Amino acid sequence: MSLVVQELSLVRNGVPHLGGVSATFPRGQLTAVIGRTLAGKTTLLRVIAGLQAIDGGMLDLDGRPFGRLPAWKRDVAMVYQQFINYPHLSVFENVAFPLRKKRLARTEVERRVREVLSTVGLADFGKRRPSAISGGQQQRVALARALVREANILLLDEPLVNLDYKLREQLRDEFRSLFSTQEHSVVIFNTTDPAEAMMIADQIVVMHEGRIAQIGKPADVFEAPVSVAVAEIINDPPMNILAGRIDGDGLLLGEGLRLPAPPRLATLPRRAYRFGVRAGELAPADEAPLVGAVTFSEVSGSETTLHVAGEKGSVVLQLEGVFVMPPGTRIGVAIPADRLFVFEDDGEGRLISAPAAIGGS
Amino acid sequence: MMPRFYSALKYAAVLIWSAFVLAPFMWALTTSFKTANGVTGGPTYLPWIQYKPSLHGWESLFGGAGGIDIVQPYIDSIIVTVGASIISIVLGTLAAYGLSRFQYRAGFVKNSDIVFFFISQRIMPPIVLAIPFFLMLQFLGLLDTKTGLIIVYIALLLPIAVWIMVDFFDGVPRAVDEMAMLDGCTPFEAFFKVVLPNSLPGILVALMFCLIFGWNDFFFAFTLTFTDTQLLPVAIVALNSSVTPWWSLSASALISVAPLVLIAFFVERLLSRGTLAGAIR
Amino acid sequence: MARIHLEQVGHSYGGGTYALEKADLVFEEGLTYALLGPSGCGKTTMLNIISGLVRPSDGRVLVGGTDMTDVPTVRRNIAQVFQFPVVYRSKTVFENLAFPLRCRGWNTTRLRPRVEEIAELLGMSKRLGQSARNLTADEKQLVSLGRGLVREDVAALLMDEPLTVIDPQMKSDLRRRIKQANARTRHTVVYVTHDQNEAMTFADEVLVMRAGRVVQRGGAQELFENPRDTYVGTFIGSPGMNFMAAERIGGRIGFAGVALLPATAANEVPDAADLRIGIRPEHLAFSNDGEQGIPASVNFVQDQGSFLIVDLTVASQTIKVKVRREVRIPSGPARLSFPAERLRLYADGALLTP
Amino acid sequence: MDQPEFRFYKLSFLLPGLLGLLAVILFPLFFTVRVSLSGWSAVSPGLDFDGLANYRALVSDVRFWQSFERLAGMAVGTVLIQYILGFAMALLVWREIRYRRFFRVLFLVPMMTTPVIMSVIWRTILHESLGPANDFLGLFGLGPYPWLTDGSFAMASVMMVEVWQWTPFMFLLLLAGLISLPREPFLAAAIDGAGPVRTFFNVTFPLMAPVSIGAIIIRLIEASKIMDSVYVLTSGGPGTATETAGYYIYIRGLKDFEIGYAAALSVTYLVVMIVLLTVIAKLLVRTFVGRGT
Amino acid sequence: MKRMLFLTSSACVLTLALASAGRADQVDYTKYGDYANYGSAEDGSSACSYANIDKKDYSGKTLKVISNAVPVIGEPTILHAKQFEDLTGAKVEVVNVPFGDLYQRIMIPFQTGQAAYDVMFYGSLWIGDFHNFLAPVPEEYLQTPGMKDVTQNYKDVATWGDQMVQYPVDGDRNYLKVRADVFNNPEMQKKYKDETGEDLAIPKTWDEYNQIAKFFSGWDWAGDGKKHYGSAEITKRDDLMFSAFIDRVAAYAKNPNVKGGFFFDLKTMTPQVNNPGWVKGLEMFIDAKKAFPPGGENFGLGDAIFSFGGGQSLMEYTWDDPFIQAQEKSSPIRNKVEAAPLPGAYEVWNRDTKKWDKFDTPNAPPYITWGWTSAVAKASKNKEMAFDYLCFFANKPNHALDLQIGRFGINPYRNADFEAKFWEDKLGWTPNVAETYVKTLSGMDKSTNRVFDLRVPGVNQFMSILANGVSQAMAGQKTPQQALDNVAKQWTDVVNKIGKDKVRDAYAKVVALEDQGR
Repeated sequence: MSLVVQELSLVRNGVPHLGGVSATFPRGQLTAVIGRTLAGKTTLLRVIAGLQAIDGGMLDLDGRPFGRLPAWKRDVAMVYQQFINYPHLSVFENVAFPLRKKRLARTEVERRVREVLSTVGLADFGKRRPSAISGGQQQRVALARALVREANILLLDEPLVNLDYKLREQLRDEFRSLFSTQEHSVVIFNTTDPAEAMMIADQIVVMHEGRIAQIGKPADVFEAPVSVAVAEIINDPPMNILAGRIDGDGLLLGEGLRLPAPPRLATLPRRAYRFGVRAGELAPADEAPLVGAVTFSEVSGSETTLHVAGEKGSVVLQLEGVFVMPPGTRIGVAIPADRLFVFEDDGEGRLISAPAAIGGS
Repeated sequence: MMPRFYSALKYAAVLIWSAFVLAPFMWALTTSFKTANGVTGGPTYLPWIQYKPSLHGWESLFGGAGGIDIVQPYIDSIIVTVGASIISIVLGTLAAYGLSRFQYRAGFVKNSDIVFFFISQRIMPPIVLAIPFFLMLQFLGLLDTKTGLIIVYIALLLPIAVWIMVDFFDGVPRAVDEMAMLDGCTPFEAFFKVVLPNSLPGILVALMFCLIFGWNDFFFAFTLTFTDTQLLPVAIVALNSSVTPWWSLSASALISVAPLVLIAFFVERLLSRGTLAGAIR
Repeated sequence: MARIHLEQVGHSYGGGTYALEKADLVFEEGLTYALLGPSGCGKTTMLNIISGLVRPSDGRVLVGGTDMTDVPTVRRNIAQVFQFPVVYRSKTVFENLAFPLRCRGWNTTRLRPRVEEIAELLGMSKRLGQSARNLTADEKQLVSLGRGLVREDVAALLMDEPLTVIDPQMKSDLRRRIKQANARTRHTVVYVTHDQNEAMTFADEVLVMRAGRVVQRGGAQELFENPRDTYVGTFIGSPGMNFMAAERIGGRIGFAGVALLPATAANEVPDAADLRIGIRPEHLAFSNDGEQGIPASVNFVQDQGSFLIVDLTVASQTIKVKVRREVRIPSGPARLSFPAERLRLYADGALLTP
Repeated sequence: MDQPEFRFYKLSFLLPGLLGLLAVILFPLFFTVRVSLSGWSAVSPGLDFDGLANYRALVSDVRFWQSFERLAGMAVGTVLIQYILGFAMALLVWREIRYRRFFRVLFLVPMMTTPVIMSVIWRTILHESLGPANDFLGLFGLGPYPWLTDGSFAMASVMMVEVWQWTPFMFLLLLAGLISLPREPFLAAAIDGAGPVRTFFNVTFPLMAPVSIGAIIIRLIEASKIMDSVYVLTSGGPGTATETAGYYIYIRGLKDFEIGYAAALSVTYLVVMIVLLTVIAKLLVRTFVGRGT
Repeated sequence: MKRMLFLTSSACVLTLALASAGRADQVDYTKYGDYANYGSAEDGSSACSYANIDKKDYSGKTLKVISNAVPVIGEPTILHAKQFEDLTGAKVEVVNVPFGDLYQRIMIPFQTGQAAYDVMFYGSLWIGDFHNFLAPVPEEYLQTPGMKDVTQNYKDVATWGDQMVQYPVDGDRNYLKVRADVFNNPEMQKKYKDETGEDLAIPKTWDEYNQIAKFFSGWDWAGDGKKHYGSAEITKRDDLMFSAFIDRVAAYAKNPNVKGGFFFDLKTMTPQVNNPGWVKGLEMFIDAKKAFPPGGENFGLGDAIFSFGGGQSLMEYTWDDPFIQAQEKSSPIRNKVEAAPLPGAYEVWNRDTKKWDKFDTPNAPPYITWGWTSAVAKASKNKEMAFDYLCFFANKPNHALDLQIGRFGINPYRNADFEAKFWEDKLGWTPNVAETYVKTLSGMDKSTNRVFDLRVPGVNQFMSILANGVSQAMAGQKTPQQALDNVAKQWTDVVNKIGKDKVRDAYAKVVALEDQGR
């Protein structure tokens, strides 16, 4: 019981938008597709929806191919980045629109629309026009319209990206309960924000340059990103990647940063690698092999991200809490060697060794 | 000091242009109350003071002596203009929607070529088409009929409708129509249930342009009718002979202009609300 | 460069309710300020009052002690970066940066070093010869900024949500470049945003706004640790601060039957007041076995990657706890420790200073 | 949406309009080409076959080619003036002017009026002894001017009437364009210290480029059909001073009733116009927008 | 003979005038506008009288009529159409078209075989193009008293070969109109004598015309504080200018001693437009520019009417209309004008001898220019009704009314019309005005040296080429000789294109009229 896409490919004007994408999206689960802008996420959704022709590939749902069905027969619901609603219909009628299309009984339509509107917190807004409510509310209407259908496939294309910071956080928190009603649907959710993907997804698909880089459970992808690109995409701030090698004396990172090789890495062939370490696993330390100046400190809500440029390498570290660290402050950075990821030192940068998984849900 | 000077300059420019725009109307207004004597003695402007006003020019338009009856032409003009405009809008809107949303390809012909083909119809001077149209309508038995004129006007107005509506639809996000299709509408249903209700501003603008160009056409109305059907400009130009009754002509000019001046108010509303901006870019 | 003083400035559009309530505000010379709040809180109005695009209905705008209330934008010597990047499309990057100087009658020889210096600062040196039309959004935004920085007479640099249309992966880099450039030029900067991350990253001082009022101003740390009211507490931080209904337990204040704080501050407050204890999710911790703590039960855990957000119920109130990934989350019943120094007490939404 | 499932719908949208237009226009088009190969005239009606005789005659018809040059001058001239004036007026009533909406309506009115009819009114205004134009200028000790009887004046008069009639069209398109412009670039320019002139050339004008091109091209197309005003005001005179290509075709076709020859002129006219306008459109796009967009 | 005619017709008019004073059966025009002011005439008992037309029943039938723009000929067309409807129950649809487009509006349906109009009113000169499409006037209509009274000139104009295919409704000719008050003013006469050494008199030649016109140009000779000018002439290229030009040329190029064609040499079909007589005429035309009022270089007929009729110009020499305008009741120069024959020339080019022939009295051939005519289409399905309408249009009361209303453009063409008394009684003209008018008009009808329009196929093309050439010379783009040489060359081309024989056959009919001499 799932949506299967196989070898989807799409090239337009010489630019590959999709390069052989294959994946399975189980019903009743929420899959987050994460990737940078222009990685092919939106194209993938449009192909599934039937809004975009493909050069080749197969689409099937529960074993039945539907690639030849026109969009209006696919039973796919979609929520866009922009707050797209029918401007000429009231909120109520917007949500009722797909149901009326299905020729459901009037009372049934009423019931379901009211139910969904109250789920998204808009029970009192039924009579308003979309233009008369705030952006966040408009996006809730769009969500409600998608939810009310209980469609086979529910696609969400970065639905939160255009919302104010706090609203985004709030709506994100509600997602789990919102989608609890869609137990039979395939739900696919595009995002560029790893935290968002991790928090709400049952499965994560990482896309990079038109291809699928990794599919897996959120924790698995987080703990063992298969390549440098995935490691960067799934971490925010992106994982620190340092060129280096393993030799007889242990690890050599960046410009002469020496670390002892932990047992896990000591057995690896002695050659060049790329090493990765999460910003959150670096910590300031007085006695540290890497010393540098803070070039820039970002303070997010509750964390501080420090960009440190040292003679031996530049790293980004993330600290809990809020610190004001003026640029130029010199600090030492402790690099936990046992938390290092090791990747191939080539274009693709495949994962060779990941540190032990920790915690998680 | 300087801003005040600039502002004075600005108002001066606006007022001068206003005067230029208004001049023919004011002249026509005063002339419409003249008789031959008010005209032949050199320009006069003020009734009672410079000439003895008379309602002759106005009476002549409504069956009075020395004029033409413009009531029937008025009605005919409205029927033909509105009829042709509406059909053009319907066909033009559909075609424009297609051209805006789909990719057409036939040999080397692409969307932009089709749009150009539509617009290029406006390049043809009416004279080129007069006789062929005449023969065509003759063949169809539609000479001297409103239907015949409507058909011809469609050829004139459709390009305008397509031009405006393509621009308009290009500016409307596709997401709304896509969403309707995902909600189970065929492209037709999506168009009629969702796109159309939201395209009213564009359609109004296109309709307005069609009305203006249709209402003001003279040449086809002139060549393709005999006696049964007469449109307003043709009826009024019948006053422009070697001996022009300036008074009747002025009165009829003012009367023919009146309905479209109402459109000017309407256009301004669209304009000031920014609706036009979306439709013409 | 100068000190900006909004003296009893308030504004209402068309005489209705105040979009910006009357208040006295000072922006010191050379510092960076952020106006932070959701849409409609009045932050843009305030920015427009400073830039002169809006004439306040009340009060005076003093720049360096001079009354500028009625001086038009052009002569205020301010620079502004807008939400949507503005470049002169028909000009090269060099001419874009040179434009404000040309408007001031500088010739090419005089302005060239200055333009090159700013381009260098923004990392745009290689782009100088390019047409501005073909730049990416973030580069355009840098050019917009550059046009402000290139001027030597700028009293204040105003930025109105400049990162809105920038690709997510470019944001961090752009933030860094803007911040560095500002740090070097030391203009007075007023930065408007709804994103706490940007506000706290950029600003020496953040002004949190709500419904036309500045509810708190202070450094990032101050806002984070001592939110003046429950609104700021919720707005700042992700997730926002937890607020639990508090009760008086003997001479102390606590909840779920456990006394946590001395009641000194609360003594002044009437009994009827709505008392709440606030604590940041980051500051809560699970008690180790045997330690004291308030019993709680875990509802669910949200995995954010490096952090986990745990949703718990404590004495029928919902509380969020944010912990590092490596922390082991007990399943089912757990005990939470509330470090006293992190607890803040609020009465009717306002912080009670101990 | 270029999947096969859409084909039916895709064609259903386009074809009614396209086929309708083709049906109405194709017959006249082919018919004109056919007639141009015949010697149809008042004396010998009917479609005989004359080969390319008409086209051969046309090549050496100086009056036709001169009328073309004149048309080009007139069309480009009037459109340019209309553009400049229309832009100026649009800028003036764009914002910060009292009774803005009144002026907007007023400035739109001329395009709503029937050109033939208003040309007759203009003819009476420009009447050299009975019209108010000379009378008014006489107040300043100017004139009387031979508005319609001197070649250059007649040209100027026709152009003036065209400007009166169609500047509103430019005004409308340009004002609509101005109203849709974002505010920020103007604020930015003000903040950068640019005066009105600099702001216009660096902000307004570049931003208005696409609208300008569209408006100019549409107006050029319409202006090339300039006919009604010439017909009423000067009948192409004095001499051939205001005779445009269209008017010349009209004289040959419907006055002299040389249908065959007029058809050959028409076909030539169409080809030349389409080529010219396409080139102009390309040039405009290049100068206004620059390469690459 | 002349005197007899005068007596009988004046008696007739007198009785008419008396009868109309209070007779019950007078025609009532009140319903159709203010026409009743002009007084009506007795209905009479002709076949097309009100009484007889009233007996016909055409209800359910539609008559389609095309006519000139209102008011000239267009207005009477409408008026009589409404009456015809009321009398017969027919529906009459009238379309009015500006003169410039009348030709093509009639021609296109002809050529494409459409029975678009039953009745057409148009310029009589188009007979060469139209005759194939016109229904001959049936015998019974030729026998009506009105038709019988039409002067020979206008019967000739309506006839193609030996068939009358046009129904005469108007008689047009060009003649000279002058301001009698100026010519008769001793002060002006003295002034003129003092300055030129010659007596001031109504010009007999174009030389005199030009000289007087130039003398009276640019100053206030009327004493009303405005500038006045010498000559209003039709000079607008596409507005009948060719007629004015032919008026002027005829004196120099229509030699009574030369037969065989004025426009062409009938034998060779060589255009004559560039012979010295024509060139002289054009030079004089250009010379007269100095006497034009402002804008005079682009006057249409309407402008000429306003200019002379409004008192601005001293002289005018085309159709009746300026004279009628001047004589309107409200006119400032009413009864201050006089009509006279067109000026002539003492020297006339002889194309046979290639010499200028000298004459003792000026050679002043009248130009029987085109006027309004009407016809019924051959393709019409309602020919009887159509002719009834035309006959009714021209019946006695209607004709009497139409003649009185200047703007109708209907001028005398029946013998009975040349009665000074009619104009004095009906319109209050002074005897002098009426006398000169009637004398001038009837005199033209008696001339033996007449010029007719070039009534051949493609006449418009010939005239348009001619007008274009003249216009270029007037505008100074070409010299007169160059311009006319060019016209001649183009005429030859057109002749060859249409077919020499075809043109010759048609032109021969015109020449026959001119040469029969009478």
